[in-house]
Amino acid sequence: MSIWEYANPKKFLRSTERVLPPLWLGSAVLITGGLIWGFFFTPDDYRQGATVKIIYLHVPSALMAINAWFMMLVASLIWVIRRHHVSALAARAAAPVGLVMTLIALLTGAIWGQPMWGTWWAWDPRLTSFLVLFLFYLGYIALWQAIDDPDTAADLTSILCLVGSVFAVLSRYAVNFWNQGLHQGASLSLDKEENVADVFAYPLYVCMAGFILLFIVLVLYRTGTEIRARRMSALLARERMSE
Amino acid sequence: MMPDLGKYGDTVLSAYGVSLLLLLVLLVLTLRRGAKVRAALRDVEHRVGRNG
Amino acid sequence: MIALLIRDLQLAFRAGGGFGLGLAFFLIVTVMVPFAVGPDAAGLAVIAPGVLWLGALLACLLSLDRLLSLDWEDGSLDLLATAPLPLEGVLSIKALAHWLTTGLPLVLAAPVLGVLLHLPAAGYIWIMVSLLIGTPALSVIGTFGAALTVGLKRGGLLLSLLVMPLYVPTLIFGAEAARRGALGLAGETPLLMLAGITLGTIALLPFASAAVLRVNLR
Amino acid sequence: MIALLIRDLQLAFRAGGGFGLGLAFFLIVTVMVPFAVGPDAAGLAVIAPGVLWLGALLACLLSLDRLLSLDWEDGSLDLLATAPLPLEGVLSIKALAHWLTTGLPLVLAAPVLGVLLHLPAAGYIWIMVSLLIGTPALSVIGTFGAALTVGLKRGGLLLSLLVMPLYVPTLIFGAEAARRGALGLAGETPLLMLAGITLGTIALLPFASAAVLRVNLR
Amino acid sequence: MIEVRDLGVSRGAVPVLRGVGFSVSAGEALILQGPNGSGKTTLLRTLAGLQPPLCGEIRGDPEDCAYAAHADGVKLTLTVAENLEFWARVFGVTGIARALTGFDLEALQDRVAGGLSAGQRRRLSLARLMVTGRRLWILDEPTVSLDAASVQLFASAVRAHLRGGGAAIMATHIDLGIEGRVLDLAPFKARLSQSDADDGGFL
Amino acid sequence: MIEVRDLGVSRGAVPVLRGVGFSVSAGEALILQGPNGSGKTTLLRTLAGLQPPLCGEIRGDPEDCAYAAHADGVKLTLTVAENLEFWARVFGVTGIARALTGFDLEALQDRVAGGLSAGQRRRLSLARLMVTGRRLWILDEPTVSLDAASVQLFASAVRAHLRGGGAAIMATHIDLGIEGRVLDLAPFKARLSQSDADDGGFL
Ligand code: HEM
Ligand SMILES: Nc1ncnc2c1ncn2[C@@H]1O[C@H](COP(=O)(O)OP(=O)(O)OP(=O)(O)O)[C@@H](O)[C@H]1O
Ligand SMILES: Nc1ncnc2c1ncn2[C@@H]1O[C@H](COP(=O)(O)OP(=O)(O)OP(=O)(O)O)[C@@H](O)[C@H]1O
Ligand SMILES: [Mg+2]
Ligand SMILES: [Mg+2]
Repeated sequence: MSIWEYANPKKFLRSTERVLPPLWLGSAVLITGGLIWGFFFTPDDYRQGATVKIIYLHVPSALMAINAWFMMLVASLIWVIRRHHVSALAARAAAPVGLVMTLIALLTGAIWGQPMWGTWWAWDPRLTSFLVLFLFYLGYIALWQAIDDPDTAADLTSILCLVGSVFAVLSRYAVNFWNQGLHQGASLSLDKEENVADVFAYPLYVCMAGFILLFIVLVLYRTGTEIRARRMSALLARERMSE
Repeated sequence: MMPDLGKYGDTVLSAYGVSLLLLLVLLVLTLRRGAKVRAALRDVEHRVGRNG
Repeated sequence: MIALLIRDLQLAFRAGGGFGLGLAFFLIVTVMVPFAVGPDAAGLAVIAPGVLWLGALLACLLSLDRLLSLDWEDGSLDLLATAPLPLEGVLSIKALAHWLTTGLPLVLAAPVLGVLLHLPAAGYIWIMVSLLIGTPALSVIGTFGAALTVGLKRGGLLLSLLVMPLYVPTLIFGAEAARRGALGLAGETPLLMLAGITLGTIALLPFASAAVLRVNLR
Repeated sequence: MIALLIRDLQLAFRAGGGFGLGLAFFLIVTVMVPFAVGPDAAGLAVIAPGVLWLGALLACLLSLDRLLSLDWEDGSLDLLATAPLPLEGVLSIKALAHWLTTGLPLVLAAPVLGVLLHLPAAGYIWIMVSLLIGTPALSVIGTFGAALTVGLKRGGLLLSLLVMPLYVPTLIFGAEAARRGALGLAGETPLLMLAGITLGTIALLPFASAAVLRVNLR
Repeated sequence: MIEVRDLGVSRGAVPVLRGVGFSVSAGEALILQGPNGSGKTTLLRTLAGLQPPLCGEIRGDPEDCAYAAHADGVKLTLTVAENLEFWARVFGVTGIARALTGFDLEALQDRVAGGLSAGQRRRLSLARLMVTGRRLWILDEPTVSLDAASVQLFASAVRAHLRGGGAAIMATHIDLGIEGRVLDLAPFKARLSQSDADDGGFL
Repeated sequence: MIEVRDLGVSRGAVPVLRGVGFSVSAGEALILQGPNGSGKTTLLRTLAGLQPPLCGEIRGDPEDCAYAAHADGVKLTLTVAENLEFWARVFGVTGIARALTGFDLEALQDRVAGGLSAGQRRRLSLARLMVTGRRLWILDEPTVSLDAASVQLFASAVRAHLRGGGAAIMATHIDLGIEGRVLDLAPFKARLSQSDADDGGFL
């Protein structure tokens, strides 16, 4: 059976109806489990103290913030090429989730930065490109909301997503260039791998899995909602015609 | 039960608070809109089914 | 009268009504400043109050375009002018609706953006208070500008040009109060001046706006 | 094709056409900056290149609103779409006309405004060159944004919101080149990057703009 | 209800009509005709109080006029009912039911006005007249883009208004099926001005 | 010149017409009629190639159509002659004199279009058709706000176009005085959809 069959709205609704409950359960278990593990049962880091516990929210949300955009990009491509309505609606459904993930990453990062760097915010390339990503989400959502006709909105937003992705990558390089240019904030750069010892890593993996699952569940559920809304307006239109 | 967060208690707790709050808001909005649309669709389907 | 306020708010919140866009513009302008002037934190802190005020002013300015032109284009303004409401009242209500949908959100967002610009801790309360007192004047003055340019197609840029000089006193006193506050100095005097400007414009400018609009409607 | 360019320029120079408004906006924003951030000359000199770039960007942004909407409102765009011109060509020409009437004057005016902001002597040539290379990209990207929002009533603010994030790379490289130049450092690398962005957008973006406009016209 | 004597009107500082005179009393309809550019729109705007007359006088209460211009004055993001309710509240009238039935808009009342066709939108803008409570209707080409059935609706709405003691002045190029005096504006076209006072003395 | 078979058109994802079929050959005129909201505008936009059809086929060269919409497409700050010249150059036609005489615009040719009355502006937008050199005219309510004399001008312009081997499809509510086949769109109204394919399977 081809995956494209799920592009049929009814089929999509029927199959998600079945898989959603276990997914809800799974994401809830993983997230609460991971967070409890991380919050209660891991030691403090020798340098960062208790603040290291923030990592269990910060990293998974940052991960999903980027991947949500990536998913929207793929869905937009599918809409542009094959015009499956469900994929356009899925892109629409994912955007607010991605926005919230970005916001969580930004806020937890800012809160973390206060004790670690002594400032809420620095124009570090990584942080800055996250802010730019946030702006892209805002624009994308605003465009969906501004247009009444669903197909027109799907076409326009998907092209915006494609063009925006190119510019987002460009911005990433530009920002890198910009802040290294004056050699500022180098001491603030995020040190990868080094800090993350195994004790912290395992609960982190659980949380990451939980966030991924949560994203999937939310997008499936919200796509279902969008499909129902479309179906409703289609039915209403048909009712109008038969009058 | 509560682990000792040391001098970073406020920091960690506020980070958890903000994140969970945002997740909760997203969840509530999603579910509420879902329920609303579902109910509205059921109404419309019912009506359309009756009329034609 | 209250019906008009309700309708304007309703229109703003409907799809395409533009609520939140002013806020987003404010955010983006603020974010772009470091891209333009460089990421140095100390340097940003110095200009932060000024940038926030300028950003708020531009966000207000750009939303003025919709204030009367939409009603003009679809003919509602002609109909409102022949309705049993004084034109001064209509314009005051429109300014109020504009402030509620644009100015007030800016006031609330300013501290968040202050963080991005490394605004000194002492400055937060001052920037909020000065914006709270100053933005109503921006809406009222803007309504005057909108009434002046209402007959022109896509007069947005011209409107900006006309209104910006009128915004200068508000900007000076507002930014001065915020700047002094951020430096830990006393900012009461400019704040008082600002309040004076706001009260004065609210009391008097609607009459000028109505007069101008009457001319434009003929 | 050339007829369209001539008509667009003609329209811009006629009364109410908006030529010079972008320039005036640039002027006023620049003049307001000292009011907002304080008149200290040394401080202004540091931010001068950034302010000039930001001002130019905003002036471009605000004039985008007129780029397609006027033609859309009076129905000309429908007629142009059924005329024997490829839509990509029409949009490229419109971007060119926009650059000639908005971008180019900004380039010429920048040094004059540099004086007001105490721009260091070394910076003049750099700000002009970087604007000359960068503003075409602003016009082309802006045309894409205008095509996206053409069907919306008074979509100016939404247009800004959509276009500003796309302007980020151009702004960063442009302002960086100008800033380095003003400090007497070598600004060739960002300038090259800027040129790359400009060429890339000119070559590719009109296709996206045309696709989007076709969707909006149906 | 309204009496006009020796009225002159101008558009963009150019005199368009001169010496227009008529009177309309309760229960009467006046139909303005004239070729394109003869000044119908300009005259109606003057009567509605939107622009001052060039000379002459208008006797009548501008507070008693309801004006329907060429543009619809319909908010595209509000529904049909919301649009009418707003105007009803502005004019202090209660109940939009009569207006909805009068122009056969009940079926459309919950639709957003942006989704109406040209003619449906025009019906909405005419229905607005019925919630103004004003006695004198001033209408500029009211039946543009209406189909035959809708023109009939409009005609009967006007007739009901006249029977109820109202009056109407309307400009049109086509036959509306409403009985009323016809005033052709062609003879009143402003020619070379006789007096110097017209253009601030520049002539 | 154009042949349409089993055409369905939609507006905002809602099917409006279905099963429309006709053909128009050189020298013929087709007049579309139908009540408000029946889909005339939508059909004409589809024929002009501005929106894709929902189903069915259109045989004919979209490069051979000239479309005149409800909006005038007139630049208000250019003069009448400049407006026409622009379109003539876009369509690669030389000479606007015939268009000016055809719609009696010579006297107005140096006036700025913003200073024209509604009907004069309409005449200008119709004159544009004569400088396109296209053979099939697609006209949406062409005579809105024209007076009787201008309607005659328009009718004779269309007749001359037909005699010259052209064709025309127009939507209207009133009698244009042009002989041509009349097609009433009411019977083609899209009803309950039979297939699921309509709305991407949402029904
Ligand atoms: C507002 C500020 C911040 C933002 C926007 C931000 C953003 C990000 C992003 C985008 C990632 C990459 C996630 C991934 O690769 O999947 C990340 C990872 C990380 N961040 Fe932050 N961050 C911020 C502040 C901080 C602070 C203050 C710290 C701690 C001192 C921190 C520590 C980390 C760590 C340890 C990682 C994991 C790196 C890895 O192994 O991938 N972040 N953050
Ligand atoms: N904006 C304007 N500025 C200057 N003159 C104008 C303007 N609009 C119209 N005119 C001129 O004023 C005269 C009267 O115009 P008006 O719109 O009142 O005519 P009308 O009788 O309503 O015509 P129509 O039947 O075509 O609508 C016309 O000769 C016209 O050229
Ligand atoms: N923007 C829109 N979005 C959704 N539906 C629309 C829109 N505009 C029109 N419609 C609907 O599409 C149908 C066809 O409209 P269309 O404009 O083609 O009708 P028409 O025959 O031209 O009518 P009229 O004579 O009133 O101009 C109408 O029922 C209308 O309600
Ligand atoms: Mg008229
Ligand atoms: Mg129509």
